[in-house]
Amino acid sequence: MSDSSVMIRIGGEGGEGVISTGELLSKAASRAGHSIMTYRIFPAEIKGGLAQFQMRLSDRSIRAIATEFDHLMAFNQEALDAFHETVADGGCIYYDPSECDLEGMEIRAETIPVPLNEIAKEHGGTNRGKNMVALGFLARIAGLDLSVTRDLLTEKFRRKGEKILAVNIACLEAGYEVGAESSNGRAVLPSPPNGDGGGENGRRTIVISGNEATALGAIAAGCRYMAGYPITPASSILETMSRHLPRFGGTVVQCEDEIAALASCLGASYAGQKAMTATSGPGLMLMGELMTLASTQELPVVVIDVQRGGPSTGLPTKQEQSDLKFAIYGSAGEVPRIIVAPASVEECFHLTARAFNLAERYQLPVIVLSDTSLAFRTETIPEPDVSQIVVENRLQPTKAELVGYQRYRDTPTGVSPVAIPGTVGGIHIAGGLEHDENGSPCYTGSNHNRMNAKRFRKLETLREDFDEWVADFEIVEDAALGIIGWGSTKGAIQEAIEMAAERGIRVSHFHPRIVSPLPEKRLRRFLEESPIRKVLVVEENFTGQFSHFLKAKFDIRPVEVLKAEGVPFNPSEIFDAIVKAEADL
Amino acid sequence: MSDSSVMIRIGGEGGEGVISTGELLSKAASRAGHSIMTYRIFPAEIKGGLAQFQMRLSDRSIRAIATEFDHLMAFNQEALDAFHETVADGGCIYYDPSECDLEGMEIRAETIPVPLNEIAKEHGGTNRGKNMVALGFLARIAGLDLSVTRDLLTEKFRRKGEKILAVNIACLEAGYEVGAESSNGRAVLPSPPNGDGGGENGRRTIVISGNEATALGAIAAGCRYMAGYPITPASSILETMSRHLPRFGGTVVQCEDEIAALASCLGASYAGQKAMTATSGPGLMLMGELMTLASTQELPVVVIDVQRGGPSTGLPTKQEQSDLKFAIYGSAGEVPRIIVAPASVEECFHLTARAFNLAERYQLPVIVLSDTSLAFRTETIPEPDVSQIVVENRLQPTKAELVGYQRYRDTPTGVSPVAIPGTVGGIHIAGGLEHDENGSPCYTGSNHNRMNAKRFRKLETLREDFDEWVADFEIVEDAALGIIGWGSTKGAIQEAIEMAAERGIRVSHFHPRIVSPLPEKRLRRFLEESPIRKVLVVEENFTGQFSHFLKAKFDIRPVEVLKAEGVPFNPSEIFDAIVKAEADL
Amino acid sequence: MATAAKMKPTDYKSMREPIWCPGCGDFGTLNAFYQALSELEIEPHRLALISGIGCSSRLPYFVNAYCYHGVHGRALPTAMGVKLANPELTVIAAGGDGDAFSIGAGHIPHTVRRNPNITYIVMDNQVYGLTKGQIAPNSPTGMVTGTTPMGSLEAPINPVSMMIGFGATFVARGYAGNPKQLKDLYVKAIQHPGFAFIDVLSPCPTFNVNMTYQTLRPQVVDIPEDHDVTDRAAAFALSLHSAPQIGVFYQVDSVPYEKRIRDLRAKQVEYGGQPDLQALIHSYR
Amino acid sequence: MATAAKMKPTDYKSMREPIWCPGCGDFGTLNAFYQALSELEIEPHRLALISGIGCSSRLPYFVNAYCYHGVHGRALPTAMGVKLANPELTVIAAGGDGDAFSIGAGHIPHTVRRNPNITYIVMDNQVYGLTKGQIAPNSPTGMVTGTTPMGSLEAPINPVSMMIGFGATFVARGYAGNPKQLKDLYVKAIQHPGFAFIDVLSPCPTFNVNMTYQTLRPQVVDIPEDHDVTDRAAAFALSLHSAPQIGVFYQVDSVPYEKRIRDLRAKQVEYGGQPDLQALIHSYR
Ligand SMILES: Cc1ncc(C[n+]2csc(CCOP(=O)(O)OP(=O)(O)O)c2C)c(N)n1
Ligand SMILES: Cc1ncc(C[n+]2csc(CCOP(=O)(O)OP(=O)(O)O)c2C)c(N)n1
Ligand code: SF4
Ligand code: SF4
Ligand SMILES: [Mg+2]
Ligand SMILES: [Mg+2]
Repeated sequence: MSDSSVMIRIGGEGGEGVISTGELLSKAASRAGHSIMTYRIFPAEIKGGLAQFQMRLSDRSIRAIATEFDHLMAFNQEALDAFHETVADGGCIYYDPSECDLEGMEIRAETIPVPLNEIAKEHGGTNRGKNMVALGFLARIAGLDLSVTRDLLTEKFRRKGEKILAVNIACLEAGYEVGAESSNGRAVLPSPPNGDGGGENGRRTIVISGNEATALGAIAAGCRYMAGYPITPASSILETMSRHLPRFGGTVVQCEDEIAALASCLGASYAGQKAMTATSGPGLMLMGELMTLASTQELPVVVIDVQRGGPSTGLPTKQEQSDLKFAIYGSAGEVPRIIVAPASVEECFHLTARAFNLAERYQLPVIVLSDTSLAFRTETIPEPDVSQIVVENRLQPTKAELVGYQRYRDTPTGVSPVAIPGTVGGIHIAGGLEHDENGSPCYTGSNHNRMNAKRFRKLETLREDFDEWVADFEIVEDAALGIIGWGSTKGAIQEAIEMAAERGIRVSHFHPRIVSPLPEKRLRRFLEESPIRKVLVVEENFTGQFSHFLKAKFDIRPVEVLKAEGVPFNPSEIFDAIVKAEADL
Repeated sequence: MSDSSVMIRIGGEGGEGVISTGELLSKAASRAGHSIMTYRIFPAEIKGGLAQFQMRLSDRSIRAIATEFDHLMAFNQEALDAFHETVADGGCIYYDPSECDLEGMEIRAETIPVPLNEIAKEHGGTNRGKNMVALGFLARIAGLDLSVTRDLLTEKFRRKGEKILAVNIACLEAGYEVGAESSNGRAVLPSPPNGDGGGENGRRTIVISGNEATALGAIAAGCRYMAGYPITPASSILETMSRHLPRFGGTVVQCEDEIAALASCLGASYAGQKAMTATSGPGLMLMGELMTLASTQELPVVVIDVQRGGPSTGLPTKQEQSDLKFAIYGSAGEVPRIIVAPASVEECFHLTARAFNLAERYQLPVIVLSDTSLAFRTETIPEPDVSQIVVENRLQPTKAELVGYQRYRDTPTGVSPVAIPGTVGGIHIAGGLEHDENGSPCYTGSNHNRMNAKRFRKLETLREDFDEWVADFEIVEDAALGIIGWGSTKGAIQEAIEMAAERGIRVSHFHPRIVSPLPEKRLRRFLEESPIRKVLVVEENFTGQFSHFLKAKFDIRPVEVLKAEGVPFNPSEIFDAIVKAEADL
Repeated sequence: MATAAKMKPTDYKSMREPIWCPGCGDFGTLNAFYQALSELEIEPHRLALISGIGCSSRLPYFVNAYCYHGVHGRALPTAMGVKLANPELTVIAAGGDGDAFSIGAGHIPHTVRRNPNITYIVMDNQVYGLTKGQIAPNSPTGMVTGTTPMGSLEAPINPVSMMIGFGATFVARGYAGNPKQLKDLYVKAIQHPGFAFIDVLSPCPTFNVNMTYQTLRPQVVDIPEDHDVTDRAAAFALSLHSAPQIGVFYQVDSVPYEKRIRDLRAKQVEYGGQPDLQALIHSYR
Repeated sequence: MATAAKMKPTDYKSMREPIWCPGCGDFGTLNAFYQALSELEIEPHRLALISGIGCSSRLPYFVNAYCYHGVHGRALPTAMGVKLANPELTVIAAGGDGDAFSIGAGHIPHTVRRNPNITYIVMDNQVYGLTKGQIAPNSPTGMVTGTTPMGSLEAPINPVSMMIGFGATFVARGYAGNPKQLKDLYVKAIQHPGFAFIDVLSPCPTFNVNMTYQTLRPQVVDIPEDHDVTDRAAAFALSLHSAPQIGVFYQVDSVPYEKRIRDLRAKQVEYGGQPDLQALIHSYR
């Protein structure tokens, strides 16, 4: 870990407030101007037991998680047992002596007792009070200003009444004081560069999870219909939408299954609304038939796939990027689709919004390939400015076009104007049988050829329209190595490239936003304009899925850097691969 | 068309017996020792109307259909109108003058009136009698012995009583006589080389459709459970199984949908039975989640996918090879599967039987990619000899292995012995969560890696086991061109290669039986050992699906010869592509 | 909803000719439907017809309306999406017994309990027509078809009992051979403020010789006039009778789903304030 | 079926410890199940347990039997496949209300009308446990969950009425808080020669505070002794009562599917001759 960041872990009994302590601490840090990234690893079983929260704080922007901790706060013995070994050399463990017994334990790190329960009781607090003590304590350890944290609490507890607020603030302050005693000299963060981060002036930031960002991005793009079926790790998108969308005039339905969810989205889209569903691998497979229908009917729809560990029920709470090939190729028969992959929590917001625009513009289903690591982690991101979000709507027929209206008119772009039910003169049938320009069933070879060409032409149009935007890439001069990655691995790749640069190894990086259709022109330029001699494809799956598609299109035989272990890449793992590739050049 | 074959088309009102006339004629020709191939093109709508039957007869073996006819028998005006233009120069049209009026029609071919109705009435027959007249007439036109046809009728009508039989025979003979008058000098087939084809000695042949052959192949391999849901063009597999399987002690269930069908097959397989389902593209998509489960649980199962024209409901009664990418890549998360593709009706039998063996041996789902053109056509094929069919059964644990039994033991082949419920000591759980060797859920990275490796290792084992058998190929010495095809295009490719050879163009041909995993060793030998400078990949889809997979694995950039027009390739279309490729060399 | 010029039944015909076999019950079903639309004076551009796959599911092609011909078995959730997205439209789902009760069976109880204001017309021929004659879930035990050469082994679904079991708020059965009554049932169903189900006996002469106009005519009976359509247990008992009864079995008042959703929106505004996306985003500080 | 040495309930425990939350109703469900298996003396290696996905669907892991943990919602067709492939096995499907009535809803009427001899145990907690608390199809209207922050808008399914509507031949409701009666219901259900359904009220204290042992205890009532379990209409009426009744609602004689299939096989042999595959192939000459 680079010096400027601090890793904190909190552990305790599920339901004891471990998560809320962590969330408040990370918000406070963010408001103080730090960057934060938090993440959680859930067991696949529900069972109460151990809860934990991890966070990384830094005065610089953070791009990946880390696996060694500087500080551990253990609420109970179970947490102490489970996590003390994850504390790095020179790190420190805080524990509540009324809950933990260190006798006979071999602990490398320094240990400091913090009587959470006792302090809380002294200040009139009970269980929640204890969390506030911990919050105050850790805020001080992290070097945060007391006032930021106090303001946050005030906002949060205002509705609960003066008395509760006062007790909580008292506990917070007491914890802060104890923290001051314990923190002398220890890994405290330097002051953030933008101390006014959360304020009305300066850089405005929010702390948000990938799933929440996805939901808000959808609302920003004009999504007004969501139907879904709960599934880990996608459920919180449906839940976030349920909380907010109706207020914006929208509709959220928890359906009986994923098939019904997508079917109803297609109905809503046909009726003119922007619609989406969110699921994970098992649900996505159930949607295959309807996804193919949508492409054939040319209906815009957005499907969020929050990937998790497969195969089948697999590792349902863990990380994997293994749905790509299904997203691209999961249709019997041949239809175009668009697949985008957010690389960060911030992109979960913006790329989801763009996904709606793409769906509307090309009248196609768009799959957003998020994943577990993005879904559950929270990050400090610049607060999206709603006034800056571009919103596109599907092409509708002009008055002239409504005379002898042809729903599936074969146009140079492949896109045909679509009449919304209720439009006089726009009556048509949206069907899954092969049809002619009028939508009437038509099974001749020439018509099938023509309609296939029309539908796939939209992807060509897309390539033209978005040439500049399809991918992020950084060409490092004279780099002999190039890394291609997609989705959530971006941060880890960037950190690895920085580590390599420190060692004098130059590496270029290509990271597409649209992963299908492949950004051919851009990628060719990346491969051909720069003197790259070896390409590494980095992805979190077992078989090298993106690499497969690259190999089919480009004359490259990349080094596949793969990981399928339920957890994201550590930057150092990618760094090791870089070093090895450089040695083999 | 080569000289030694004759093309006949029969057309008339649906339900008038057009199909049965054609079926009897083709059987008679086959029993006489000819090769036959018949096919039908259905409208996607049910509506009565026009029925038609097409057949090709030859004294040599037939590999592909043709689109120009030597003889047309028109039962009514509609058939005459619709088909007279499909008769080749020098061909002949027979029509019933009581039904057809040629006045004002421009017909190129010779026309001969055959008073079917009148003759039938003379001999005491009504509607069916008319078909028998036509049958006799065409039998004579085709140069068949009267006795073979008469014997066939006798077999067929024996159960219906003396009287009906006598009338039918009388009509047949009368038709035959009229045919003798009309046939002088006209495209009659030479005598077949094995005149005793259908008899007890000599080459035994049967006339069967691809779907029927698939069903019988399954029974031969020991399939005793089939569950399905009707869908064109797969329904007749379910129907054929319903007719026969219970007698063999098996079970056939028409389920509520494709999901239930495959779920129940997995249940039956878990209980130790060989199970299959049959569907087409839309149904296959619904099965995606369960297919992935089967691979994870390591359950043998066979899924027949009779491909039809997509996308979505698409061209439901037409030909297309467009489910390949879904068959291979239609799973979220990563699992191994095996895909085989029969190239002929004969292979529908044998490859389906082999599919069960592969499923049992590797404990995996096997998809058989048949298609509409194979499903509906009938062919003369050598009668499969049941005693020669190899039947494999899944590996079961030994007594020693039942002590501390591990269902998912990690073995060098990837295959673990599986206990059938009812076995004492073999109790285990077959689950879709990632599991350890005991089947207990286990989410560690190392276990996931290990189990992924174990599951995929089975494909390596398969490549070793079946190196000789994975593909058919013919390397022509000094050929600069090579064609790679898969599935039902084989015959057309072979005919095209023969046409090219006549022009002095040499072409090698590679046609895999197992299309996934790719037969890498064999294909490499094909590409590297022979001096092929250009590869053509021939397939009936719009996007070049098999080509995509080849490009990802091999350093080839093939010429894609694609057709997605609802009908199979004509050999001449492939021939044209060969000529062009040769010119561009 | 009324148009300036009164719409005639023929105004609801589309330019496409039905592709059904001669004698197919779906013709009668369609004609009664034209009549009902005309009686209700529904404007074609405000009418949305949603179907799945089957001979009967082709019905929308022949109606002058916004139509959606989706995949097999998903007409109901699709229709719900249309209705929720635009409650102004009159939304009607139509299809066959296979589409509805076999592959689509899982969607029915859930559509019922949500109760959106859509009408569901099931053309019940007790067989799979389009795929050329296999048993349907409501085929009688023993029926011989392509997949049941020795007779089917399964008990038939009773669509009406099932719907009453689910708690549907409007349940009726019609008969293609009684177009006048059928038209009335359509009118009542479309006017019902919630999910309305009509099972229409619609013979398939091509593949089902057991249920034809000839066999049905002497069997069908009108539901007794004194039947209390609001008594669920009585409606259930009535549905168990062996002779096919036609008419309305059950109808009770109901608040449609889209209305409850509208109320929910108001409640959320009350609780969470006027919609202001920037403020919502800012609350994640 | 009897073993040499009598099996104790604990002999049916597997080596895996339940992973449910403390206080979960599924513990009671499981214990009563052990008791029933022991009373019936079912040999573990002849017992097949099939489930889908959910907290409750983990039940097979804790039972010493051949087990199958499939995907969400497909326990019934899977169990049918197991039973038809090997009728000697005692086959039991188990899962949650979401698994059964939501994603799995389409399979229920069809399993009912085929009527294979399998027992279906649904652990009914009126919520989605495993996915951390969303409404289930049988959650009461107004219930507040993650996906219904202002209360759900939908009417609940009544599993018992629904099953009686489908024509199931054995329909009962049990309660995890009454393990003795629950054990008896399991025994009866397993002994029933056909498809037997038991709705088990099994609280989820973690995600459903509306239905707990505390709220249920005063509500549940036994089905009146004089209820005629063979009267379908009466059973339906009883199922509509507001207080949760526990006991057997409906049970009638039935011939299981696997028996009808066996008879069909004999009939085909009678009609088509002894099985001889070569002769069958040869008939395609
Ligand atoms: C997923 C899927 N499975 C199967 C089919 C084939 N299929 C088309 S229509 C149909 C059933 C038709 O029966 P019904 O719904 O009763 O309509 P009918 O033709 O009798 O009016 C089936 C099985 C399909 N189109 N899609
Ligand atoms: C296809 C699919 N969709 C969604 C899920 C996520 N999922 C797992 S269990 C479950 C519902 C659990 O509820 P229930 O069946 O009532 O069981 P409980 O946990 O309450 O016992 C859901 C939605 C999944 N595993 N697969
Ligand atoms: S097959 Fe039956 S349902 Fe289909 S159009 Fe013909 S008569 Fe009607
Ligand atoms: S979440 Fe509910 S159903 Fe699941 S184990 Fe916990 S208490 Fe039981
Ligand atoms: Mg039907
Ligand atoms: Mg539940």
